[in-house]
Amino acid sequence: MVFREWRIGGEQGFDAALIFVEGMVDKTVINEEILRPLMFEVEETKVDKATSNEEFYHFILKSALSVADIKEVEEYDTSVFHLMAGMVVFLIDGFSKAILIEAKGWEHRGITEPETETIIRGPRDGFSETLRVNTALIRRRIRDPNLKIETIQIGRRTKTDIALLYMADIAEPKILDDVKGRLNDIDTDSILESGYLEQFIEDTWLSPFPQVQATERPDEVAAGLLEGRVGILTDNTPFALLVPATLNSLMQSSEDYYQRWLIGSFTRLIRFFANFLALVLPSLYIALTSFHPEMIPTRLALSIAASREGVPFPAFMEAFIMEGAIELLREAGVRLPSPIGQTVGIVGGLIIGEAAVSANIVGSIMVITVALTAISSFAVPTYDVAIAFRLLRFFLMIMATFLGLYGIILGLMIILSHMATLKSFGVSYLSPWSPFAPSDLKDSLIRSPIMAMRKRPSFMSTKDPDRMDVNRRDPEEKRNGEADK
Amino acid sequence: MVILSDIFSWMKYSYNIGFVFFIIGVGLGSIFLDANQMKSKGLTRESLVSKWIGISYIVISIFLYILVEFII
Amino acid sequence: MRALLRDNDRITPFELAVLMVIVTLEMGVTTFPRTMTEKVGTESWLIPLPGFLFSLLAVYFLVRLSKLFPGKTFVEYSQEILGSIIGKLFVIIVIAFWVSTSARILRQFADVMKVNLLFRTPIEVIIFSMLLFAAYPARYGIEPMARLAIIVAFVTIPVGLFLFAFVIPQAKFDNLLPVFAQGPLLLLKAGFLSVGSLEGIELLLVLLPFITQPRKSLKASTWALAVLWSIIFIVNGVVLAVFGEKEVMYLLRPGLTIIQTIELPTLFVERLSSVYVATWVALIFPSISMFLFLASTSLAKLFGLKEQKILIYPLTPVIFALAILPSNVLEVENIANFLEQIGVFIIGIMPLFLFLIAKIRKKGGSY
Amino acid sequence: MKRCSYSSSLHMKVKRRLTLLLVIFLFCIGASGCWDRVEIDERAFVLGVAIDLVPPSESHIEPIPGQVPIRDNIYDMTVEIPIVSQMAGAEGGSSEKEPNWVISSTGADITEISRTIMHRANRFLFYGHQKVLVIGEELAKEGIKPIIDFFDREPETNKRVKLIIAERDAKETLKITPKLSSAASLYIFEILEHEHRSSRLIDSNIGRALVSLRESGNALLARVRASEEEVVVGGSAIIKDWKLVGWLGEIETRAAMFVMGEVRGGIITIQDPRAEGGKISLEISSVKRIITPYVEGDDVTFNIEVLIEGDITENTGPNLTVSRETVEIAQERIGVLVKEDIKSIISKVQQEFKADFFLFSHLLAARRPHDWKRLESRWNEIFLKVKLNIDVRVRVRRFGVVR
Repeated sequence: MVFREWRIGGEQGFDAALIFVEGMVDKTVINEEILRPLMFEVEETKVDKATSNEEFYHFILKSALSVADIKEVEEYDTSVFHLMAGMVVFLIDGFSKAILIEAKGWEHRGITEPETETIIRGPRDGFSETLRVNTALIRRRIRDPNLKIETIQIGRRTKTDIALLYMADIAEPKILDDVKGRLNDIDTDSILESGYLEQFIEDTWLSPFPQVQATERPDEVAAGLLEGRVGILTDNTPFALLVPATLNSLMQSSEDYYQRWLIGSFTRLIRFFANFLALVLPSLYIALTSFHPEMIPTRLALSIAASREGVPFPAFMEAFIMEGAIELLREAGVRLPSPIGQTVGIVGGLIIGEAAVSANIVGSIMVITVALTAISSFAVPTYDVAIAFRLLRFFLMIMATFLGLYGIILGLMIILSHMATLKSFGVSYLSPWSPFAPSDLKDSLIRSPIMAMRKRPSFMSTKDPDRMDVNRRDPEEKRNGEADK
Repeated sequence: MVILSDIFSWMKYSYNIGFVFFIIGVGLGSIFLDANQMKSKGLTRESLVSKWIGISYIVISIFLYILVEFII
Repeated sequence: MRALLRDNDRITPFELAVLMVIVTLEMGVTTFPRTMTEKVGTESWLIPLPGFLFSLLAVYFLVRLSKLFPGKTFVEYSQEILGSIIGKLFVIIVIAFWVSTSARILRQFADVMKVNLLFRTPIEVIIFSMLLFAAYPARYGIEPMARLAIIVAFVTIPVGLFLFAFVIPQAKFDNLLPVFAQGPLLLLKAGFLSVGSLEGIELLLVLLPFITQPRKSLKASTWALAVLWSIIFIVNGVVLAVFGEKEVMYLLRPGLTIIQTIELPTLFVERLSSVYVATWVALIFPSISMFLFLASTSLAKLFGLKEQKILIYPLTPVIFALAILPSNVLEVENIANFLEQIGVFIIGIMPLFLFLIAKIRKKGGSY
Repeated sequence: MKRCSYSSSLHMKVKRRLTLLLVIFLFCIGASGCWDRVEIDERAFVLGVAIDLVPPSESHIEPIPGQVPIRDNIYDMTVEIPIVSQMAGAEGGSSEKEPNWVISSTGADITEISRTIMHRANRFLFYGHQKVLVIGEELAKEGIKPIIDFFDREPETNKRVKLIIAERDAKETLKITPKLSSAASLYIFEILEHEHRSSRLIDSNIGRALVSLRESGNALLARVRASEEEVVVGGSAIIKDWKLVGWLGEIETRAAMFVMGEVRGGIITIQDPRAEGGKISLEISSVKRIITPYVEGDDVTFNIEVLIEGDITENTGPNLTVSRETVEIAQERIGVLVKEDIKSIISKVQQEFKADFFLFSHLLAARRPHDWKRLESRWNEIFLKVKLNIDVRVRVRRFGVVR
């Protein structure tokens, strides 16, 4: 905290003080734009000429400061709050008001590529920790006055800035009200990351599935806003939230839309398949090898039996050991510094796998299963979903240990039932498959051509349902028609 | 009486301790989960019914077990 | 604009249709080819025709009844029509039917599991685990169950029919002959009796007031019946064409055994019948929870409880006890036959009967 | 829209309890064990089963005191079990050892023998991958019904298991060491799977055989004979009333399969009448068979139409190119040949075996239900007098890359 006191307007002037928090303000702004005019340009003559103190004050307020954003505040608490938020408080002796001068400026990370959602085709910018920068990133993408950004502060102590973004003429007001209501309901002393918010506003607390989509990508948020979803940006974190979130939306990557539709559809199908594999592969291994070997083709069954010859553990122990090891490696890989992390991952995986097989702790087919599972789980674009399915994988493995294939299907059914009961801000989690909305299936397992997706998702019940003119001819068709003439 | 003896003979076959635990579990769930949930929803009658279902399930299951194991 | 689906007790007509299909496709379907062939011989593949007509009639009267008493389930209107005591008796019979039907399905299912996938696991464990898990969505009301049913239907029915497609090359269509050798009366009778094994129709007793667009419910349930009977038609026809009359009558579950005969060079999965049985798990699951829901909702309405949730888990030990009651497959079959007759009474006779009495006694709305 | 603020804690409490219940449930299951879990390496995969009849003098079954023996027949069951540690290849397994274990035991019923073998092998016998079931000649003559019942009832056994009758002893067929397959059972199985290459053997699996057997008690099953190095699979065994009554040669089998409409391939060779030693071979590519019954009083006639399409694979006649004439000769001659084959097989069946294993009865019942009702009781006599109109037509579609 810095107090800078001087006398404004020479001998006849007033005692004045600038108060600001070191590190939260831009020193050059203070030196050049605040202190310089106040000290040197406000001369004694000005005080003399002013007929009253009031006029002098107005002169200072209106003409002396060459800073864009200035506010008058009378309350002590408010001014303290703003001081903490990086404003400069300017006090003049004899006046009951404080002038708040916007001179925010702090060291912050520049805009870099998002670490968690890397894509090949598409913009490379990701959110950073500064709220204003982040809102600007969205603004730059949607130049529509209907894009509303509302800012509120949550957290008794942290007073974190939360920006609520929505398209006023698209988003369904009920969802919006719901989001606002839930945000206002939050009573906590701190919001340190958007994960705090997420847990406060989601529908079902103990579900393993994320009901809010967290993303680092501004393009993802912009696309979400244009689908009628509501974005929540939190200060001090590069992770924005998008609500409502459905399983379908969490399985999508923004890249799907940037590539041609066949490729986008193909990658999406692969992704769903990979997710399914990541969920059931180890449990299928348990069920098939120790319950239903009749389902494995004869030669494969014999070679699995041969590879397990001499392994002292039952198949489920084998699976738990290897899956546990992989989870361990993964967690360790995240914590380690990135150059070492990769090495440790590769070396650990290779060496442990190889050694485990040659030490007869696990069969070689199990190692393949585990590797395939691990790879599959990386194909899921959203980290939160991937981690949920990772967790459920163990549940299914337990079920398979006890009841074989029946247990797996039963487990899948209970997971499905749970998802069926889930709702994210009134939108069914399994939309658009269930409740069945045929028109929305265009953007689910496959990503149909962009010309075919003329409507926004119907389960979002948007105010403005059309993305483009519904009756418009396809440009391709139009061009061909013109060429024929 | 034929029906009764049939029922008893069936019970001797299949009424085991596992089944008792199952019923007791359901009863406990009724008493502690459902009854409380109903109460918090403001449905007092349902809460009461739930509680009574739970208690009677537990009592009857234990009674039947004693009957099957020790008396008939 | 579509309403947000946030209220927990409404389903669309489409979801009703899917629920009807899913609930009817339970273990009984695999025995259909046998039971039907026992009744009418090689003509059994024709039963879907009269069966569809009779079930359509039942559906029609149920929908009319529900229009007479808008917003009311059969628990309320049968008491109004038949008087409190007889009405209550009828309701109790129906509830008992649902409870025992779900027990029957579970038992048949557990037997199939034991024979095909889990040879040494006690049936108690299979029944118990299924019951425990199937009760979970039932507690959350009709909407999640409709959600579940849609996904299950879109996954399992194509898989099942896909597997069936592999059987078709073995079909010998001589096995479907002769037709109409015994006169149409037997066929009609069998068609009427087969209505009893279509549990899906009973959903209309309770679910009609939960429909978002009641006008479309007749159309939706007609579609459901059409899909249902075509599935039964395919299963029956293919099974009969492959096995022939005698083998079909010899097999316990021709609808399951047929998958074992698929002759394909080894695919990724050696034995497709196991996959097929596994898909049955998914098909049974919503049926069981649906019956639990129906029974508990009706019971709650009968006793004037506002919440059906509290009755679901208490019903499970009853169903469990009934499911492990029969000592062997033959007894289960007897019980299934008996239940089918009750089913004929409930959905083949009662809707018409109730409708006529309501008309005579001028009960219900001005329809 | 409305959210009760207190519901969060309550919700959590409820969920926690539900989780607790789930954990308790899992512990319940865990405590009582996992009944079906048998590790894959603890199972002994039975690839093939061979069953023979033991002469009564050689049976060593100890009689149960005070009890009349249930059955006179004592079975000798042989199973082939691959030794997986040998299969692992490089590691440990020495190539000199036998890759499979062929183990036999005797007993009065199949289930019992199966248990005996299980004890001897100290592994869990697993029939899920059974490929063949070979029945010895002597046993087949006694009746195969009691044997098939076990494999039909046993859920592990696939309906696709090949049902084969062995000339002489069945166990010998499993004892051979095939050169390319790893086990004798797999070898026999694969031969039968590729039946359509020659149509000289019948691909009989339990599922299909049972359809025919239940219908009439008659069936045609594959025949197998063991020699030193390999097994000969070809021809077929005739089962009448579940009993073996005779054999059919390979050409006869093909003729029978023409009648049954199961020919899918194979070669038919004829002499070229235009030259000494000239031959024309036709490879069958598709066969269609249509049977129509006609009934007049007690006279039953079956019209059998066989439509054969095929490619000429060899033509060693006088002019090496395939002329229009060659095609015509081939079409006519092959038709006559097949027709004669069919005629002779049917008369053989009628005269010698007196068994309706082509299921003509079934056809009659399907197509002429009223006549069938009348004739049903006397069918065994009538079948012997059934007349046949056989019409074989051949169409040559292609003749290779040269003319």
